[in-house]
Amino acid sequence: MPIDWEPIWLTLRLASITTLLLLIIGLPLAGWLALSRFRLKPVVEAIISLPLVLPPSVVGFYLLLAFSPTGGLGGWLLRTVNVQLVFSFEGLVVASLLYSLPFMIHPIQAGLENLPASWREASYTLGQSPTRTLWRVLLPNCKPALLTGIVLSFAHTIGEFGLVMMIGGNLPGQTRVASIAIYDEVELLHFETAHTYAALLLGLSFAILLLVYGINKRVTV
Amino acid sequence: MPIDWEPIWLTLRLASITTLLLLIIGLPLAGWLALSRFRLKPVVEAIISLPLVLPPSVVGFYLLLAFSPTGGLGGWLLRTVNVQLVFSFEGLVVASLLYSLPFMIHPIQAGLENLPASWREASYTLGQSPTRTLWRVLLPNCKPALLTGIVLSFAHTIGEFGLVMMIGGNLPGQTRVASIAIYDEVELLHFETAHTYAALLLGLSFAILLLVYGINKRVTV
Amino acid sequence: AVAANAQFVMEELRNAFQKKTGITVESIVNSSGKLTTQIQQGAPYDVFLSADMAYPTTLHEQGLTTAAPVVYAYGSLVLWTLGEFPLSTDLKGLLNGNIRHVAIANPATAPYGEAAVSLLKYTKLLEKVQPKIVYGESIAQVNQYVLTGSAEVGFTAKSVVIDPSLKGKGHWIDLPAKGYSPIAQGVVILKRTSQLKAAEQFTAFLGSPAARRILQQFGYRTTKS
Amino acid sequence: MIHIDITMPRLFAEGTGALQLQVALAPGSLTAVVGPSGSGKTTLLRVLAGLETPPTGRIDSNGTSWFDTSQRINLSPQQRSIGYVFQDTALFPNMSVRENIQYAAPSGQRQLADELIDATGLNSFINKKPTVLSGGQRQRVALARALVRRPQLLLLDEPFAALDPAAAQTLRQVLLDLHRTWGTTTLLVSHHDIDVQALADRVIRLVQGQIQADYRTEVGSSATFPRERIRRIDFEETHHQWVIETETTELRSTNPAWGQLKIGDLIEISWTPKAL
Amino acid sequence: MIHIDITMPRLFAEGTGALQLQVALAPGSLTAVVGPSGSGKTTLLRVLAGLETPPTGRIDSNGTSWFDTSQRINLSPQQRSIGYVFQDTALFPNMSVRENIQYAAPSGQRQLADELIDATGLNSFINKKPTVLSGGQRQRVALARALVRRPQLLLLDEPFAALDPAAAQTLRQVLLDLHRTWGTTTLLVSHHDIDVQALADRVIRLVQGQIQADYRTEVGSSATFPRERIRRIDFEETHHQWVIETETTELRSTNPAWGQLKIGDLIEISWTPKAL
Ligand SMILES: Nc1ncnc2c1ncn2[C@@H]1O[C@H](COP(=O)(O)OP(=O)(O)OP(=O)(O)O)[C@@H](O)[C@H]1O
Ligand SMILES: Nc1ncnc2c1ncn2[C@@H]1O[C@H](COP(=O)(O)OP(=O)(O)OP(=O)(O)O)[C@@H](O)[C@H]1O
Ligand SMILES: [Mg+2]
Ligand SMILES: [Mg+2]
Repeated sequence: MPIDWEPIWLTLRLASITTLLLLIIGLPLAGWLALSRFRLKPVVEAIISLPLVLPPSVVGFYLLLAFSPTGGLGGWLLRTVNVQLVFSFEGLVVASLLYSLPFMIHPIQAGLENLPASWREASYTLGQSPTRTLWRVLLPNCKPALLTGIVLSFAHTIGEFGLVMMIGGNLPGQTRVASIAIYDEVELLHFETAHTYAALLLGLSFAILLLVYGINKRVTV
Repeated sequence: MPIDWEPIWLTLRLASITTLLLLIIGLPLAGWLALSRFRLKPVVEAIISLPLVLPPSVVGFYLLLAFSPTGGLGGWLLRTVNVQLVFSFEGLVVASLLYSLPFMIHPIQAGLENLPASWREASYTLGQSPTRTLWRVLLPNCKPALLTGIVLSFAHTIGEFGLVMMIGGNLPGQTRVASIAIYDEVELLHFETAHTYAALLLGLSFAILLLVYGINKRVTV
Repeated sequence: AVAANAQFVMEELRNAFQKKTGITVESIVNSSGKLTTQIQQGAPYDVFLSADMAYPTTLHEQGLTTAAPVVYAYGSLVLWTLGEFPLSTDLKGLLNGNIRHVAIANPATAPYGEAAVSLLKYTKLLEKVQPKIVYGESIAQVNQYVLTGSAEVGFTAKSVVIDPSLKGKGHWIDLPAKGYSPIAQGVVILKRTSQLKAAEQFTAFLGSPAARRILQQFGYRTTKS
Repeated sequence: MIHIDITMPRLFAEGTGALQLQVALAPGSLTAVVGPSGSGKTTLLRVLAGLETPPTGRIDSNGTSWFDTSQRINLSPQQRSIGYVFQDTALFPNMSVRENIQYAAPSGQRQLADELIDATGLNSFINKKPTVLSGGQRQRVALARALVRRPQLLLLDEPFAALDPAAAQTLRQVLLDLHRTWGTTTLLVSHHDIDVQALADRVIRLVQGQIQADYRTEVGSSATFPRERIRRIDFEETHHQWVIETETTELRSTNPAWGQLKIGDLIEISWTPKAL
Repeated sequence: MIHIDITMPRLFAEGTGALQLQVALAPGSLTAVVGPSGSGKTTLLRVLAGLETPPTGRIDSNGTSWFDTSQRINLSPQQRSIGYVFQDTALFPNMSVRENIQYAAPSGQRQLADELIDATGLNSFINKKPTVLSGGQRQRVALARALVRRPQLLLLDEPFAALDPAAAQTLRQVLLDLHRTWGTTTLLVSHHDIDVQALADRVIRLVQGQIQADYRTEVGSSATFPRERIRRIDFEETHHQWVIETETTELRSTNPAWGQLKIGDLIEISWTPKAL
């Protein structure tokens, strides 16, 4: 049986882009949460974790409501920037971002909070802004936490399926990622094909994770 | 419309038990990963994250194969301890454990790795075993990381659905957790009921998370 | 165990059956494929109402059922929209430029999707409509696409659109049964059942006039044409 | 002129109390803060740096208000032109020695960074990470780092504690030279009389958060007694005393401990004023 | 008797080299290790504690082999009956002072923990967390904690560096008393001659990882010159010299710096042997 590689590449692309964007969004947000003494911080922390407690397909349903061209946000986006979030790769990225956010934020925030206060203080007394302190001093010193954030986000995005299925519409080459392809094969009781896909996905992911952990070990030792 | 509270309690029970068991399994495992200098550590680390990269329903499918009474493991369990893991609450717990394991392990391991080496060394020179060092010195000093592990595992177990649906079989009072109940209502296009369930689940989870974060703030300040 | 598309009618059938026999029925809803896998692994279900014949036939061939599957109804396909688009049975309306997305169930896994595709082929519109098609995991997801406005039109089951809770939500038309083969809904009793008698009573009930009336109310046909 | 007038509640060894002081530091002065462990020396530095906020008080540097509870002014540490050498050095583990020092250097000031590396004897280590440095090496990096921005006020928390006498002497000289060149107002926390001798022109003694003594010393190194080698050592039987001679000093003592000394040994005399 | 014979490659200020030494420590002895910053003092303590593993060598304590590369013996730190006071104290932030000290106390030895808390003057702080302690207070907790298990070998890395002279003196006395009572073999890294004077019966001087000098001093405190108050201070015009008199000593010097001293000031004389 010939293997369709497209869903696998699509998945890796989705996971890479999502993880990258999550890093860009997540690092400042985690930094802010770790450094600020804002009184309502526990509320923000709780809100970030909330999407997790709903089943992905239900979150997908609500996103569908929000993103659909007749919905407020979706209509506005369509009119102003001509971006359509339902049934498109962009939509998958946005949905994955939202859903994987806690996996990026929480580990990094925890890592930052565990660093000795004197590093931050030393950087401040050296006239450096909290932002520069975050990038140059604090984040580079919590590599294990960063790694955790990256690995969890990446892996979780690869495996995410309910959400992607709902928002994406299973379009080959656009939104038909590997998790959906496997799912379809299982539904069809084509277990052989499903096994092959699963093995491929596992193998690739294992290789990527091993690489990441291996590099991490090299860097930190 | 009367609300069926059973799925919600079932969910909270499942999430609490899973989180508790994950703590019991996860703390020593994370400690071992953080402290040992085992050469194949990256392999173990990668393996722990692997279940994540498969769609939950597919993991569920493989677990079904493994747990089913006709399968090797399932049959053995049934014969020796008379426990049946498919279509039972116990099965859900085992499946959730497996799937949420990385959310517990990774943050805690990262937290431990970020602690100053001298604490561990000081404890060793005081004649204390690695185990006692872990429990009395290291873990109490990475509370933010512990919190992250607990919150991510708990929230993720509440929202998990594909796996639970596959392994659990949607049996009321036994395996019909809230995520499945909401899913069913959405599928039935009973949006009102779905909204109510979702709001309830969100509200409860929000309260729990807020409590956790609030307490954490109290404790660490 | 009930396939996702039959869940609306199932509630009604369940009530009627219970009134008649006093036996309570618990329905477990999931996709036909997943239910089939679960049954293969020993799920504790008694009767399986599938959305097609293929899955129950597979189960029968594996010796997991008491008898070959019986058709208890035929589903029929409708075209549904929430917008103002004119719908016609020749499906030409789908070419309207304001229609960006046409939702159908995954033809590989869902019989209603398969039917929709064969209808599109029959009307020779498949190639032109293809770029607009989005696939739902099942009929249920197609319904959600249509209801949220994500897809302007969708092919769904008649049983869905005539559900009272959806009254007044958009409009729909019946599609001619010429272009697709009616969607046979099979039922089987599972060998592992502990309540063989009740199960048999229930399958018998499905063929009774009372059940047929309910099925027809929900847009099913009880004969092939 | 730096005016300080603060009250900061703290728990001291003797019970709850407050760090409470009014001090004016002359421009270019080098003031030593001495006092027993836990008397509030580090707290004072932290308050000046803006790392702790006292409930009431005022800090004013050359006419700029850094902190004033009555006017609700509280400049951040970044806005206060300070250099701070932490008691635990607080070096950044991810950066090499050079990077630690250059981290805060204004882009035009690379040369100063290099000079400081030279002056602190860190040349062989510029590319090493702080974790492989010895305690004393770390302290030197911290000092160089704090000086690289030419702060208005330099705060030093026991910078010589982890240095051996020779290294400390070198560093004291660096500090003194830099201090003379730029006239940075400096506050030095130290336990060691020799630092006070060699560096400070004023000594403030804190006890339980209060100033117990505040006096001027002769400026700088002229006040120290250089180490000198013993040229002669004899026991004078008549007076039962040891006679020790160095280049500038003759010493006679009945303390038998002097018997251990040999010609060529170095002696060093330090002193503590009566008031302390 | 503790026999040490190790080689451990390290980078020193002067380039790559190795910590290389052969030493035998007599039971109950108190040996001071001195030497410039980065000379390998901390590394030596870490190797003895089992926190670093040299590529070749042998450590043997009272007949028990702790480490022997030829026999592939390498006891873990836990198995080595040691007490270690880290240069950075390494107190556990989650535990109060009392808990830090009791953490390692054998269950029957609560009393010893309490005695140590008394002796180190930590009574007012027993329920405080280390983060709110001053540097000196922390150092005292670390010392008490290391002593609570009555180790065979006590390793001290600059335990007095952060203490003011009075507190250091108190603690030195505690240490000396404990050392006399139990005769724990002790290795003390220090930069301060006064520690060496007051405590050590032997001094090993490391330079670039090699023993540069190794000599005995008179045992214990008899070897120190006590601080003494100035009783008389005069300038003798004839010889152009200052004459200073204390209880045991008379000092004559042409150094003009003496002019600053007043009657009642304390003076203290420390010395460094020629060999260093
Ligand atoms: N964050 C804090 N909260 C409350 N009390 C504190 C805090 N930090 C320090 N203290 C207390 O304030 C007092 C002064 O501490 P400080 O660190 O200023 O002393 P110090 O003079 O620097 O001592 P040392 O010479 O030992 O470093 C101490 O008794 C200490 O217990
Ligand atoms: N983990 C390490 N790996 C490699 N080299 C190291 C490591 N730790 C220390 N060194 C180097 O070994 C040398 C000896 O360091 P050590 O800490 O033993 O010095 P020290 O005598 O204790 O100095 P100080 O008095 O300043 O504390 C130093 O030059 C240091 O750079
Ligand atoms: Mg201090
Ligand atoms: Mg050292």
